[in-house]
Amino acid sequence: MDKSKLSLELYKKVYLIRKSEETIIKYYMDDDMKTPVHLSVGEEAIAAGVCHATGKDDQIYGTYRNHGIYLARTGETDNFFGELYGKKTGMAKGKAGSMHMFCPECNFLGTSAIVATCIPLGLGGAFAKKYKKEKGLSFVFFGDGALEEGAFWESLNFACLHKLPIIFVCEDNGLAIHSHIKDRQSFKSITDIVSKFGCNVFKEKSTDPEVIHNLTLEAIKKQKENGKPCFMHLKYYRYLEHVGINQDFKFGYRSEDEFKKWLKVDPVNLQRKKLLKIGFSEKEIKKVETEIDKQIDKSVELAEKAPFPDCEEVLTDVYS
Amino acid sequence: MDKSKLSLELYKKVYLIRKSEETIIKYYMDDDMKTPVHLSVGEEAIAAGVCHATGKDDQIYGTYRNHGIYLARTGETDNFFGELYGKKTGMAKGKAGSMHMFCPECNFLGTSAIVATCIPLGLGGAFAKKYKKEKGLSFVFFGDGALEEGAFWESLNFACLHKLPIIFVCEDNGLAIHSHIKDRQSFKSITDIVSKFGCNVFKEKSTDPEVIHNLTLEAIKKQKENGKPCFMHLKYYRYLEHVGINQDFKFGYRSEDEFKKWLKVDPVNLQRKKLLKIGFSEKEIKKVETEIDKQIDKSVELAEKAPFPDCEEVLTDVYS
Amino acid sequence: MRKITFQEALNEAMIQEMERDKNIFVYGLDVTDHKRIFGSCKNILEKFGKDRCFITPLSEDAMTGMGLGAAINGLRPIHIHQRVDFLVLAMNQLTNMVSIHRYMSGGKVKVPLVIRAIVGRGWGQSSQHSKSMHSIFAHIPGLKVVLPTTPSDAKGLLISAIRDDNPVIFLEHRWLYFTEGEVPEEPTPIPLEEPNILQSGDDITIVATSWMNVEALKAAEVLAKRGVSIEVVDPRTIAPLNDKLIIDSVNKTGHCIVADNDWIHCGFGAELAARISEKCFNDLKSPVNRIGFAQAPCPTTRPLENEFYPNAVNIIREIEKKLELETTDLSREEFYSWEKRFKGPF
Amino acid sequence: MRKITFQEALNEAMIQEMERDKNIFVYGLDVTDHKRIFGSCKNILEKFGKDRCFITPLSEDAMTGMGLGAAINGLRPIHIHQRVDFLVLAMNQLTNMVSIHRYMSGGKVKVPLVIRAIVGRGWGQSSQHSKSMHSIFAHIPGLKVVLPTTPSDAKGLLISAIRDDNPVIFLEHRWLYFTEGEVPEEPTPIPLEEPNILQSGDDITIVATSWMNVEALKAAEVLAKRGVSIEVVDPRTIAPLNDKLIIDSVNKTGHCIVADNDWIHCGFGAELAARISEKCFNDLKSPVNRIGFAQAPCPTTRPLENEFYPNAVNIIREIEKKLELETTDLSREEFYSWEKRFKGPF
Ligand SMILES: Cc1ncc(C[n+]2csc(CCOP(=O)(O)OP(=O)(O)O)c2C)c(N)n1
Ligand SMILES: Cc1ncc(C[n+]2csc(CCOP(=O)(O)OP(=O)(O)O)c2C)c(N)n1
Ligand SMILES: [Mg+2]
Ligand SMILES: [Mg+2]
Repeated sequence: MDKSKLSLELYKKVYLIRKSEETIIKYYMDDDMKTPVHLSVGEEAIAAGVCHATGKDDQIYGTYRNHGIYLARTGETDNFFGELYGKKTGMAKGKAGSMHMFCPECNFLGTSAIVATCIPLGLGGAFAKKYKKEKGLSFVFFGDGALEEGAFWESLNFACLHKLPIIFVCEDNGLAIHSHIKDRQSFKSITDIVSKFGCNVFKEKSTDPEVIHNLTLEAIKKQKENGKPCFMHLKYYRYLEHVGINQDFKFGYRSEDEFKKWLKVDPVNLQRKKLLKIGFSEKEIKKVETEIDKQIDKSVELAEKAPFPDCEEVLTDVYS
Repeated sequence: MDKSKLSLELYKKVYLIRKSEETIIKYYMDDDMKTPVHLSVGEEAIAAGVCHATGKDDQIYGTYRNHGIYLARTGETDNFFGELYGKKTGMAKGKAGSMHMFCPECNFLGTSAIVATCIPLGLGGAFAKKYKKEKGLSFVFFGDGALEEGAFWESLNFACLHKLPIIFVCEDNGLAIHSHIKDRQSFKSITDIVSKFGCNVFKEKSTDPEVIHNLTLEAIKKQKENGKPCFMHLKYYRYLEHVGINQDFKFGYRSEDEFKKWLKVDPVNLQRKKLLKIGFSEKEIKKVETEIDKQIDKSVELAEKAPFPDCEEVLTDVYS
Repeated sequence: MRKITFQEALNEAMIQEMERDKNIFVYGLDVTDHKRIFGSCKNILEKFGKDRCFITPLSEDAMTGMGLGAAINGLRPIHIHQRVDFLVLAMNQLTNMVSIHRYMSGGKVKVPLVIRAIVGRGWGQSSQHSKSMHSIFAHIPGLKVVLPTTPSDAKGLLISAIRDDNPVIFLEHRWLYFTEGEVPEEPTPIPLEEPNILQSGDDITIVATSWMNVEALKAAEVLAKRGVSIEVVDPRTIAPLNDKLIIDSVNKTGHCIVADNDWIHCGFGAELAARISEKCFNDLKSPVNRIGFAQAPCPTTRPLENEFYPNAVNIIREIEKKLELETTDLSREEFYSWEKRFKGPF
Repeated sequence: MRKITFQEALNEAMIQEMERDKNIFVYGLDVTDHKRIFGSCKNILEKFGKDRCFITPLSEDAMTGMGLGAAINGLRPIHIHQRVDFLVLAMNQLTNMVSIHRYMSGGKVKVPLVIRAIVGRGWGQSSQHSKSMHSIFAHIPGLKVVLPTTPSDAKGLLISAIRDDNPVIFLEHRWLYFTEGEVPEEPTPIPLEEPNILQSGDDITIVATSWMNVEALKAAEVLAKRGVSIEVVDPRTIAPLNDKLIIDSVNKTGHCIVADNDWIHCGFGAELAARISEKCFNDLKSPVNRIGFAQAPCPTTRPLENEFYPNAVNIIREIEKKLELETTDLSREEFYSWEKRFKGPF
């Protein structure tokens, strides 16, 4: 029953992410969440699969496209929606917004809207672990676009040189905003290259959260074995526009057909079907879903009602 | 006799470089050349071998360690010493100094004292060639240290993506100032990695200018054949301290024994012996050398006598 | 004269210049997608093809050096960034290469490179999508820095920037993209290094940059009804700065407020205040005051964003203090509100 | 009190602090080689081992972000650069990450990160090894910027910087490394955000930064013999700037010259001049004048280098003009000449 418990836990995570994003979509046009959102719809298997494999001592760093990993890691939605609504109850009192989700209590230590900037940050987290001889790994999430920034290559070299306890997680959706990877990158296989820096490499294009989860466990094991950093290259499909809540197939830079193919293996559906297959009843699943729905509804309500930060807050927290 | 002419030409180039550097060493303590020098002693085979293979339409970009390539490319020493002495007769009226040697007339288009900064510049030169459908290649020289800067990786990717007419020349002396490559780089073979970006790769550790020259011709040919950029990885030994005119074995960061091994295959000696072997007489060689000696002496004299730029020059050339 | 928007003006300038000179090309992230840099790159790909208009990898540093290399080889690159914040990735090339290359060559090369970047604001752009930092670029000798305010300036100054043989950093405020104004159809360059008197007045001079000119003009309009006559001067090119018109204006009015669209500390506003205080020493009737961003990173949530940015009301209150006027009742005035124009997300 | 050099003072501060707190580590290019960053890192490797003192690849950008990551995880990194010019490679991390991380976390994290960098000068350092650009860093909220002048400040301020929970950029002038002065043996922090009156006087205030204080003190010494009493004030920490002592001084003397070790346009000198002109408006008897680098990249050849840098003579001449004094005969004065100390090459 351990295996089926895992399946359920992963389903809870992908469902929480999907439902949270749908909730944002539902209310976004009310113009109360005044913060650019880069939604994780389509990416749930990676967020859930990887984060579920992390332990208390592990750290997480990411990009502006961080809702998935934030929710998978923390499970909480009160601060999350509080922050989206720009309220005092947000984890940064509204100062951060969608692009800078943050939760030190959960070792979720930094996300950023400048491409590739959190990679060095995660490097520093890994360095600190090694320096202090502490347990745990630093997980750094970034998109395929980050591979083009010098900071990535500098960080990769340093991590491998010092054998830092770090897992690079490249979430490759083949796009940087609207531009295709083939118009941006001259190399065919990033894992081939990265392995030559002395990194353990893993790649996968499954949308099955369990597959990603197992791969992550494998990566963690490998890291412990040989002390080398790991690089996970994970493909997925971005369902929506780069920033915002809409589909954008009408602009013609990518085809809806491709989307339809990926939709057939939608991570949330996939995992739900799996639950049914391994013996969960529709009712049991619904119950879990309803609980999550309620959690989110409550969080949204709280966020809506919560006060904004005081005006003086503009000048606090600049310095310690 | 074509082959022996080539040998002679290459000898002239390595001798010119060696002798010029020795001349700097000789006079440097007079404190008239007030400019930090990063000498090319030991590197002559690369400078001569590569530059001798370049044609009029080719362009050259480099680093602060540029004396070798400057002299090999231009053959001139008047502006060279003028610039070292900070005089009006320098190619930049003394504004540039040793670290910024420059000669647009010879398509020697930029050298810089910030590591890796001329790589993107050379990329732009190659881009301009492609854009204007002009003949020629852009040759960009840099040290092993530059491989650690993000700018290198960004440039490599762009060059390969756009199949630009560019030859990357990595002059690997295993050192960045006093630090060893193994303490800075996690990868074993840069050519293995670079080839995966879609670059033609070449590597060599010979100190024979003819070997380097032939390899360069091969690279140029290959570039013309498949349109891909080339990357040449060339090893050499830096005889002197990083900046300045002295030997520095006493500081213990590298062993004199290693130097002695390399000295056995000193590029200038090697080429000279070759000339003798293929039939040049000691006298013929001496004659060539004396001519170069005279050229250098004359240039030094001119430079010493030349006036400094006028004080108002400090504010000219900031804008066009 | 026909009216067009700021964004159309930028677009027209680029297209007309590219028609004139085939050495001009446009590149940067997103310049060919359907959004076309908020419309400013419309039709360029279609008209000039992908050799002259193309996207790049996410490599701001190398792409800037690439532009420099192309510029010294006879091309005239226009490099575009969706935000000024991305330009700091190229700070090494800008300060150590682009700005010095001509000087270090003893004047032998020219660097006709234009870098356009957009100053983001509002609706949660937050600290990484809202910086202007023009003083930082202006501090570096060898760079020219231009901040257009009106659609006419957008076109005329961009044409001049493109024709200039020096590196020009051209910073466009996101909100100005919506503004409309009269713009000549012909390509008519407006010389760099000439401030612009946006409105004449006698009682006080407001020297403002970029969006702050909109706020200053509004303040002037409101106070005009109360009989206060305000002169609004836009330096437009902040490096090198030709301050003659500014100094003349302050010598005339005797009072000056500097309203810079940036942080105050070590900002361009400091440069203005320092120059004006020195050069108008004998004619100043009150000290030069500065208005600018709160000295903090830009926060996301709206109430704090509102606090972060100065506006027409702040200017009005500052003028009242300065000229010892009564507090104006502003309850019936309508001020610019971005609720109307800019709902984000970007 | 025993006298030591500036460079020894820096070294002592680091060693004493590292003995106190094992979370402090030192990293950067060349920190472990035999030159030890002009001696300032002497014995650190030997005393604390290579885990706490190590060199890095040539990767300034990533290494800065690495420091930030380490800092928010409880370490206290000291990152060292041989030149400020190399720091611009990390401008993205500095402006987009290091400076905002605390704010964006709603105050939940601390960023105890020290970045030391050396301001090069002279003997052909040229345009890429001579920049200071402190106004650029000071412009960004969230960063602290410190420019020590005396050996005692070098030690006391560096200790405070290391103990500070904020990112501190600590800029050390190459030539100051040679200066000697009294420095307490005990680790004695000097609070950041307190200017220092280097010399008291009544007739005029010189506010100077870094090396320019040496020139200002020389000017004061020369003119003292002619009965002119000069107050020299060193702001030391330029961001955030506590200007009280400066304002008090100028209110007292009524005259002020700002001598900043940087370019004038949009420099820290502008900030000083703007503040002083505003806050001392009623007491200023003459406008605040600014002295700084020539507005050009730094040239290599000595005669142009001489033109590029301002010195004590420029300050003296400016004071004479201001106070309407006769031109002093300086033929018998001995001014600082770097022929004696700094022969290069680096
Ligand atoms: C340094 C930098 N350059 C440009 C941008 C603008 N930008 C925002 S997201 C993005 C695309 C990033 O693509 P990728 O890394 O693949 O992440 P994804 O959005 O696909 O998750 C770009 C170019 C930025 N934020 N930062
Ligand atoms: C961006 C940058 N970082 C640091 C330095 C200081 N520095 C000057 S030369 C050098 C070593 C470069 O080594 P390499 O690229 O191998 O060239 P080499 O001197 O061996 O020819 C360093 C670190 C610099 N000039 N630029
Ligand atoms: Mg992507
Ligand atoms: Mg080397």
